Amino acid sequence: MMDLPENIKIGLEVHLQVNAGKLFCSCESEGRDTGISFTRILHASSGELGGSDVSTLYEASRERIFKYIASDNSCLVEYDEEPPHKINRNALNTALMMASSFGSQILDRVVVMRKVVIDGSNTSGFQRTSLIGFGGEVRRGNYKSKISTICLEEDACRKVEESGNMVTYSLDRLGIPLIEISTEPDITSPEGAIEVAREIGERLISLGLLRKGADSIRQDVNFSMGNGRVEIKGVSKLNAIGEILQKEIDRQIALEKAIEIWNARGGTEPISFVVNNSIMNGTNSKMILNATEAGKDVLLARLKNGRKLLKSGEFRIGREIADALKQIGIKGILHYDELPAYGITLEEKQRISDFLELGEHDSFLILLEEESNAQYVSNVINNRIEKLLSGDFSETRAAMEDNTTRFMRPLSGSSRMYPETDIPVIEITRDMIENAIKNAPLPLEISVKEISTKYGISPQDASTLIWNNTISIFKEMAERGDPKMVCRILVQKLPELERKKNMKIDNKTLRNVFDFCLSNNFGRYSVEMALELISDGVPQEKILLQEKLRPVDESELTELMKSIEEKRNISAISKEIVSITGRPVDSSLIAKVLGNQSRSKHLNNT
Amino acid sequence: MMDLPENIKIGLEVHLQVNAGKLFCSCESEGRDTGISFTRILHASSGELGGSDVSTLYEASRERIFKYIASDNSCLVEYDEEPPHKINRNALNTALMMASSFGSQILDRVVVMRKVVIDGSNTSGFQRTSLIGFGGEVRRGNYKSKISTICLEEDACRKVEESGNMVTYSLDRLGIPLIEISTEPDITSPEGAIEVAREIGERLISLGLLRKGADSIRQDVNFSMGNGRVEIKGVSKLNAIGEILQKEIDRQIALEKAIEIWNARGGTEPISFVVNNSIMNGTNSKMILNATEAGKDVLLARLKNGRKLLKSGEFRIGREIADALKQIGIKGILHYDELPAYGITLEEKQRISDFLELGEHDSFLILLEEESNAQYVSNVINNRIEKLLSGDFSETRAAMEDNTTRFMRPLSGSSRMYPETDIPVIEITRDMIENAIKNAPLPLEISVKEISTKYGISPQDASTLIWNNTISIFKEMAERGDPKMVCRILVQKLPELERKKNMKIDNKTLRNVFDFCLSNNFGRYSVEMALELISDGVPQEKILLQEKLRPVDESELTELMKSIEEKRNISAISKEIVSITGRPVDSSLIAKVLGNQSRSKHLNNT
Amino acid sequence: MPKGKEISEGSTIEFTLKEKNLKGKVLGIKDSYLNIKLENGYNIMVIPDEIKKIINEDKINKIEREYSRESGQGTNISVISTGGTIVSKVDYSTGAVFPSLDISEITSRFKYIEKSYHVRSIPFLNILSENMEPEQWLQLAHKIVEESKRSEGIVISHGTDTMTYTASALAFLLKELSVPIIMVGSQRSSDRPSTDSYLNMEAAINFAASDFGEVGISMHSSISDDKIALLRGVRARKMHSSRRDAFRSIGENPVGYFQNGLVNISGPYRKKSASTSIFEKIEKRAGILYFHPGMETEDLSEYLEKKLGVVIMGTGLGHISTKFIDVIKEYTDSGRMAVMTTQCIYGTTDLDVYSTGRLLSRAGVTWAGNILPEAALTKMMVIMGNYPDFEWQKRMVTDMRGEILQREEIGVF
Amino acid sequence: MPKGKEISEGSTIEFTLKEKNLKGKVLGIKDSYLNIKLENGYNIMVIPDEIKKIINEDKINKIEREYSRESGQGTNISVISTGGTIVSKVDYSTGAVFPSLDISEITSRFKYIEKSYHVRSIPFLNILSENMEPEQWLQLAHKIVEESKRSEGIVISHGTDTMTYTASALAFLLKELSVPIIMVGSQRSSDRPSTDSYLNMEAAINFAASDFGEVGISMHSSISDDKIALLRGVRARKMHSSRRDAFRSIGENPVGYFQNGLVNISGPYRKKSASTSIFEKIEKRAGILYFHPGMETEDLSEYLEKKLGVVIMGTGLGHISTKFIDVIKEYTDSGRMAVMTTQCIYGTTDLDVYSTGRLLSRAGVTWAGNILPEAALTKMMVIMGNYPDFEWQKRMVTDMRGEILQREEIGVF
Repeated sequence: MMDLPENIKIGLEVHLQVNAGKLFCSCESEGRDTGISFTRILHASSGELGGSDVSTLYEASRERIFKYIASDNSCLVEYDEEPPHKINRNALNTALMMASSFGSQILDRVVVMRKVVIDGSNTSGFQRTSLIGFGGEVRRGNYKSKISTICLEEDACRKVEESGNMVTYSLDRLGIPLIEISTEPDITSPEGAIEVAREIGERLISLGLLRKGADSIRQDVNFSMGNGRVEIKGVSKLNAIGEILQKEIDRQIALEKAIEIWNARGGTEPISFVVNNSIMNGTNSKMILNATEAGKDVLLARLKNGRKLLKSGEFRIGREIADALKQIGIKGILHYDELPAYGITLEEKQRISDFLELGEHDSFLILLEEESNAQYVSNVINNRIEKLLSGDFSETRAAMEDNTTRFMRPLSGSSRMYPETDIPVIEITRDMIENAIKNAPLPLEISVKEISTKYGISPQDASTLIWNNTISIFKEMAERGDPKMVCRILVQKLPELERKKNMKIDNKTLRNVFDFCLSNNFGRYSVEMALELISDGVPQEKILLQEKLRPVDESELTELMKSIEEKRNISAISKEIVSITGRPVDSSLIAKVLGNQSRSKHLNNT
Repeated sequence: MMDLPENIKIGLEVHLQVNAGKLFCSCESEGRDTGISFTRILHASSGELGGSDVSTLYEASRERIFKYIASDNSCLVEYDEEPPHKINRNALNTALMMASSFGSQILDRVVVMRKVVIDGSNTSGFQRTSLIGFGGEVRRGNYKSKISTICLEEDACRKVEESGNMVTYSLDRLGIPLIEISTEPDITSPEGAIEVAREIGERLISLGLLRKGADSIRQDVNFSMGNGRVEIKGVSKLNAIGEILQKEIDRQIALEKAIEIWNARGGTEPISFVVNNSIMNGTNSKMILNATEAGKDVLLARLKNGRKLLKSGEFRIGREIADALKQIGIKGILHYDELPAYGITLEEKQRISDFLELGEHDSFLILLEEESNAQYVSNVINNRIEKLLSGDFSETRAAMEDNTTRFMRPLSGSSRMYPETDIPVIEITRDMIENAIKNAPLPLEISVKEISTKYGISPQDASTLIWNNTISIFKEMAERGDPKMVCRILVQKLPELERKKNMKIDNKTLRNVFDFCLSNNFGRYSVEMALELISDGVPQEKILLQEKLRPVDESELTELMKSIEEKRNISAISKEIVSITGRPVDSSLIAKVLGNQSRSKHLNNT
Repeated sequence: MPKGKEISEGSTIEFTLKEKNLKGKVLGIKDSYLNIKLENGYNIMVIPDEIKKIINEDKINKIEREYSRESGQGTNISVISTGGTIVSKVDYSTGAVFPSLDISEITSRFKYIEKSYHVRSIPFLNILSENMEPEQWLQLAHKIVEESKRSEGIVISHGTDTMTYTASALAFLLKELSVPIIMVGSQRSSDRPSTDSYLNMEAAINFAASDFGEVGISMHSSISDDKIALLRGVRARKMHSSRRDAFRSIGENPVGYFQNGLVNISGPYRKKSASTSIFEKIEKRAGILYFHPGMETEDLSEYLEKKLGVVIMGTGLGHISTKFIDVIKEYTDSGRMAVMTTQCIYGTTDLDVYSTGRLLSRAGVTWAGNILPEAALTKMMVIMGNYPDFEWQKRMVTDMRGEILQREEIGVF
Repeated sequence: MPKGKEISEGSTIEFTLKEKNLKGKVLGIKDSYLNIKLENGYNIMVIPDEIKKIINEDKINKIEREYSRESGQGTNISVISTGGTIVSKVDYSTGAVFPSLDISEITSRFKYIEKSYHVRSIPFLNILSENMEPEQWLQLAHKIVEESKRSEGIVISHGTDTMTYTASALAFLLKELSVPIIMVGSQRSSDRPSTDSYLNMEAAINFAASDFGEVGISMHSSISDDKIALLRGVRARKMHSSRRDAFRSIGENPVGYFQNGLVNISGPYRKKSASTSIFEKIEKRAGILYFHPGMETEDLSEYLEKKLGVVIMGTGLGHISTKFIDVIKEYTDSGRMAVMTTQCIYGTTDLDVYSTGRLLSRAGVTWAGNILPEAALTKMMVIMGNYPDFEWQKRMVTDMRGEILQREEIGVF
C-alpha cells in the first residue's frame, strides 16, 4: 500500500488503563470536578543539573504556572500532599497476568521509580513507574514483535486548557494504573504495528479490566529510518498509525534532501540577531506594527545558506524552527522564503536582505520580540539547526489531529529516573506469579469462545460483553443463576438505554443494580426499571428500594387487572400497570393472568 | 417651675463608661466592624423557672434571633466563646476611687455576679456586675442624695437594627467597664436629680477616665409617687430629666383617674377573644382586608366597663395595652374608643357591639391575629389590666426621643442574679483602698483650679482639657516639659482640626503622636503637622517617622530661603517651606533667618 | 459575728456591715466566709467577725422540686446521663452546677419533640468527664445493650473534655449496633441563657432516630446557633478548649447536620444492624506518650515497663528520636505493641518515607495511617482485651469503625 | 553471581538475568541485594546469585562536584543549616537524600536574590530534626549571636518535625535580637520538581532582610505555590503530617506574608533591637505529659520523680483526673513546677471555671492562658535554667515573646 523505505524500524509502547482504582491511593477511576483548584510551579531538580536529563532541562527553561482542578476521585496523594499509599494489588496482579500472557519474564522484586516530567502533567513533577518484566512476544496473524519491557505506571493529569503561561489540568486521570508494554523496534510495517497493538489491547479487554473511555488505550510509536529514533507520542487511534508514519517518512525524506543541499552549499553559521527597528519605518504590515506598538523590537538575523530550504517546494525547515520556538512560547518569527507576505513588501524584503548583506544562498529570519530575549531565542534556533544538519533527527514528537507530528521535546534519557523512596521494594511472591499464570488472559477469540460455551450465550454476545467492558459484571452476575437474563440486559437493554438517553451508566452503578435485584430475587423487569430510572437521572438511593423494584405479583396483578378496561395488548397493559403501581411487572405474568381472567369471564358470560 | 405632687421620690442610677479597655478581656474601648457576624438564640435558664425573675421570663416568651457583628475590639470573651479573663485592674481601681470620692464604704471582697438579661444585649444572656461599695453621699449646691450602691459592671451590646424577629447588635460596646452609682430615692425634684447626676459624672471626668462618646454617661431614673416604683431606662441627656418626669407624672395622674372610674363602675372581667371573621363581611377597611388576606382572623373581646378609658380625653389605657402587646410583637389591635376610624364604619362598630352584647360602660377590643395566638395575647392583656387596676404602676419603662416613656418590661428582681463562677472572689487589699483614697477625684472645680495652678495654664483651658477628656494625655505629656505647648495643641489646634475635617482623633493616636514627637525633641510644629496628616487620613506608620516630622533646622532653612522670592509674609514662607520639604518648620526660625538674610543682603547691596 | 450566734444556711438575716444595715439570705459558709445574697440580688462574702450585729434571723426551708424522667410520645429514645454539664442545673444562689434528670426541661423547649419522641432519662454516672475510666466505658457499653432493647435510639450526655475518648471506646466495644449512639455535650453550661446544650440535645435526639448505626457526636458546627454537626466518634476531636464549635472531624467532613429541625446525613456511614453486641473486655495497661525533644530514654523505658501497649504521638509522619530505637525494639520483641500516631493531629503516619520511620518500622512499631491518638488508644485497649496477641498488629492496621481514613480530600484541613 | 567475581559500586556491568542480557550500573548493595540501574533508567534489586554471568565490568570513578558557600551581593544573610531536607540533595541513583551546602543552588533560582543579597551558607548540624536535643538549641543560639555580628538577617534551615520546638526554644533563649531569625523547612524534599523548598527559602531570605526582631517560620500558607506565611515561632505548630501548608499560627493570624516577591508584615511584632543577647543555660529536666483516661497515678508519679518541671497536656480548659491531685500537690510543694496546657491545642486554659480546675490550681498547678505545649516546655526549660525558683511561676504566666495571646478573634480557629 505505501511506498516505504527499506530500513524502517517500528516499535510500540502501548499504554492500557487498568480499571481497578488508582495505583497509589484509594481513589476511584472515575470522578468529577469539585470546583476546588490550586496552582504549582515545578523546578528542575537541582540534583540533576549535573548529569541531567535534556528533556527535563528543556521544560524547566519555560516559566509556567500549573493549575490543578481537584476531582472527587483525587486526594492528598494526587495533590502531592501525602506520600503514596501502598501499591494497588489488583493493578499489580493485572500487570503480572498481562506479562504472563505474552510469556514475559517477571522480576522477583518491583522497584518503583520516579520518572521526572515537568510539563505539569504530574503534580509531583514525576511519574511513578516500575519495571515488572521483560521478554516475551506478541503474535497476531502474520505479525509479531518481541516485548522489551512491561511496566506498571501512573497515568498523568488530563490537560484542560492552556493559555498564556498557565496550563490547567484536571486530576481525574492522574494515578490511574497504566500497563505499558513496549516492543522491540522489530516491526517493519504500519500494518504490523496496528496488528501488534491490537493484540496487546485485546488481552486486557479479554480480562475485562480495561477502563472504559476514549483514551483508555494510547500508544507511542518509535520509528526510525536511519536518522535516529523518533518517538511519536499520543497516537490514540490505532488506524491512524499508517498515515502518521507515512507523513513522518515524507518529513524525514524532505529533511534529508534539504540538509544535503544545505551541506553542499557549505553548511551554516550560528545566527545572531541584531535590532533594527527603523528598517521597517513606514511599513503597512499589521504584524510588524502591532508588535512594535506592544514594545517589541524588530530583530534580524542572517541564516547562511538557508535560502529556499525553510519553505519552498517540499522543504519545511522553517516549521522545524518554528516548532522549537513554540515550545518556549515564541511565535513571532518570519523568514525569507515566505516573503513578501504578512503585509511586508518585496521592497522591504530587499531592504532587509541588503541590510544583512545576504549572499546568494543566504536566508534571513525576522523575530518580533524584546531585544533581551534575542540571545535565548538564537540559542534555541542554532541548536535546532545544528542538530538537523548533523543528520540526527532523534526527538520526541507529538501526533497531531491531522496525523502530522510536531516537535515536542528532546528524547528522554535514563537520568530522568530515580527511585521512589516513599515506597519500599515490592516482593513478587511465588503465589503471585502462579496466580498470574493461571489467570493470564487468552487471545480475545479464545476468550469469546470459552465464555460463549460456559454461559450458553452466543459468541457475538460474548464479544459484545468483552468490548463493552461489561464482561466482569456479566461473569460475576451470571454466576448467580441467570446468565441469559444478565447478558440480554447488558448486550441489548443497556446500549439501547445509553443511546436513547445519551448517557453512560458506569460499571459501579450497574453492579449495584444487579446486586440489589439478584439479592432480592427480582428479575429482568426490575433490573430494567432500575436502569431506566437511573438513565433518567433519579438517584440510586431512591431507586434501589424493595418497595420500588419488587415486581407486581400474581395476586396483586389479578386485582389490578380488574380495573383495566382494554385488555388486548399485553405491552399496553404492562405500561398501565407500571404507571399505576410504579413497580415492574412481568409480561408473561400478565399473559397468564389475562388467560385466567378471560377464562373466568368466559365462564361468567356463559 | 413644675407643678409637682408632694409625694414624689426620685432616685438615680448613673452609668459611667470607664476609658480603660474592656472589663473582662484585653480588647480596647474603641473598635470597628470586622464584617464577620454570628447568630444566637437565648434560652430562659431552666433553673430559674422556679423562683424565677419575671423580667427574664418576659423576654423568653419572645422568640427572637440575635445577630452579632464582631468588631475589632471584641474577642472570644465577647462572643461568649471563652471564659472571662481576670478583672481589669484599672477599671476596678477607678471604681474604688469613685467610691472613695463620695465617702462610700468599700467592700473587702468583690463578688462578680451574673445579671440575667435575655433581650440579646449580652451575648451570654447575662451582664456581669459586681457590688463594690455602698453608702456615701453626693452633694452639689443645695442638692444632695445618699448613695445606695456603687457597682462595676460590663456595658452591653449596641443595638444596630431590629427587623422581624431578628435583632442585630454590634459587639463594640459590649464589655466596656461601667461604674454604676445608684442613689437612694431621696431626691424630690427634677432639678435635684439633674444636679446630683451632674456631680457624679463630673467626678469621673475630673479623673480624665470617662470614655469619649455620646453614650458615655447614661442614667436610669427611679421614680415613684405612691403607685409603685417606675424605673425609666436610658435617659442619656441630663436636661431631659425634667420633661420626662413631668410627662410620667401626667401619665400616672391620668391613670389614677381612669382606674378610679373603672373601679367605680365595678372593675373588669378577664377578656376572652372569639373569632368572628364574617362580622366584617363587606367592609371597606383596608386594615381588616389586608389582615384577613394574610390569613389572620378577626378576634373580638368585650372589655367590661372599659368604655371611654382607653382613648378619650386624658385617658390612654389603650396605649398601656398596646405597649405591652408590642413587646411580644403584636401590633394589630383596635378598640371601641378609637372607632369609627381605620375604615371601620359606625355601623360596623355597632354590629360588633351588638355581637359582643356590650353593656353601657363596656368597651371592646379587635385583634387581627391568627386564632391560635388568641389565648396568649389575652393573657398578656388581662395581666396588664389587672396590674393597672390594682394601682400598682411599678415597671421598667424606656425613655423615648420625645421624652415620653414606654412600657419595657416588669421590674427586675433579685433572682435575676447569681454568681459568675468563672471569676474567683476578688480581694480588695488595704493597698488598693489607700490608693483609692489618695487618688479619689475631687469636685471638678477644685480639679480645674489645681491643674491650672500646677501647670500654669488658664482655668478655662484646664476645664476644656477635662471636658474634652484629654486631661490624662495632657498631664502625661506636660510632665515631659512643655505644658503650654501641649495645652495649646489640645485645647486649640485639636478641636479646630476635628471641626474642620469633621473627624475625631482618638486618645490612643494623640498619645502616640505626642510620645513620638517629644521623644525626638520635636516641638509644636511637628505635632501639628502629624495631627493634620492624621486628620487627612494618612496612616500613622507613614507619619511617625523621623525624616518626616523633624523640623527644618536653621542651616537647612537658610539654604531653602535663598530660593524663595517673595519674603514678606512669614506664614506664606512657612507654607512654601513645608510644601518644598514636606517637613514642619518653626515660624520664629523663619523670622530669625529672615532677619539674618535681610541684614546680609543689605550688606551686599550697599 | 456576735458571739453565741450560729447562723444556719438558708436563713434570712438582718445585720450590720460597715455601719450599714443590710438584709440577706445566708447561702453557706465557704472557706471560712459567709456567703450572703443581699436583697438587691448581689452576693457578698463576709468573714463572720465583720458582722457586728445580727438584727433578725428567719430560718427558711429549702424547696425541693419534682422532676420527670419520661416525657413525650412517639419514637423511644433513651438519654443516658454520665454527668456532663448538659443535663445539669445551676444553684442560682451559689452558682454551683449539679446534675439534673429532669428530661422535660430539655424536651419541653421543643414542642415537636414532645409530640414525636418518647424520651426516657437514664441516670448512669455523675462524674466530671476527666474522671472517666476505661471500666466505665465497658459498663456504659453494657448499659447501651440493655437500653437498645427498648429504645430506637440512644443519646449519651457526656462532659466534653473526654467525650471523644468515650465515643471511640464505645465505637470499638460495640461490635454491631441496632440503634444510633449519639453523644452530646455542651461547651456553655445550661445555666446560661446562651447555652448550646438545648440545640445540641435537640439535634442529638433527632440523630438518634435515624438509621445511623455508629457512635456519633452531636455538637455545634459553628459559633452560631443554627447548624449542629454529626461527627463520627472515632474521627472527632475536641480541638478548642472553649468554643461551641470545638469538636472537629479530623480528615473528613462531618457525617451529617441538623438544621431547621431536619436531619441530613450525607457522608458515608454504617447503617444500624439487627442487633447490638459487644466485646466483653478491655485491657487497661495501655497509654499515650507524647514525644518531644529532651525526652530521655529512661522516660520511655520506665513508662513502657508498666504497659502492654503504648500509643506514641510522634512528630510529622511518625518519628521519634532514633536513640529510642533499641528500647522500642526490646519492647515489641517481648510481644507488646507500640503504635505510632502523629502529634500534628491532622494527616497520616507513614514510616516508609524517612529513614527514622523505616528504622522504627523495623524495630516493630505499628503504624495505622491517619488513626487519631485517642482512637488508637481505645482501639488498642479493646483489641488487646479481646484478641490473641498474634492478631493485634493486623487488627490495629485494619479499619474497624472508620477510624482509618483511606482518602483525605483538599477541604478538610 | 559467578564465584570469584567481586562487583564494585559504581561500575558498569553487562550480565544475564532470567536469560536476558542486560547492562547497568551497580549502585550498591543493600540488605544483601545488588541495586542496579539499567540502561533504560529503571532500577532493579537482584540477589547476586541470580546473576548467572557477568559479561563485562567497567569501573568508573565518582564525580565530585564543587559547591559555593557564598553567593550574590547586597544585604548579608546567613543561612545556618541544621540538616533539614531543605538544603539537601538527592543521590538520583539511590534516591537517598544528603545535605548540601551549595547555597547557589537555591539563590540562583531567583536572579533578583543574587542581585540583592549576599547569602552565606553556614554548616552547623547535620541531623534529622527528631534527633534535636536541648543542648543543641543552646549551641544554635550561640551561633546566632556570632552570625548576628556580620549579617543583617539569619535563616535557619531545619527539618519540619521539631521546627516549632526549636523556634520556641530560640525565641526564649534570645533575649533581644538585632537580626530577624527565620526558620525554614520543606514538606516536599528538594529532589522533587514540585518541592516547596525554593519558595519557602526565597521568602525566608526576604523575611530575614526585614526589621522583624523575633524568631519566625517561613512556610507555605496554602497548598498552592503562591503565598508564604511568616509565623511567630512561639505560636506556630505543625498541624499536618504531610501537607505543604502544615504549619499554622494557633489563635492568631500569621504575622506576615511573602507573595510576588514582596514581604508584607501586617501583624503586630517586635522590631529588631540594637544588639543580640542570650540566656546562657537551659534546664533539661522538663517534659510533656499527655493526660488520657486510663492513665495511672504511678504513671504520673514515676514520671515526675525525674523532672524539675512538667508540662501537662490536659483536657478542655486544663483538666486531669482528680485522682492525681495529691501527687501534683506533693510535686509542686517540693518546689517543682507543673504547667497546665490543653490537648485541644486551640483555645485557652482556665482553671477558674470548673471544680477540677480550681482543685488543680490550689494544688499548685500553673496555668498560662493559651500558651502552646511546645512553647510551655521550652519556656520552662529557659526559665528554670536562668531564674531563681521563686520567680518561675510569675515568669511562666507572664508573656515574654508573644507566646501568651491576650485576645483570640473569631477567624483564627
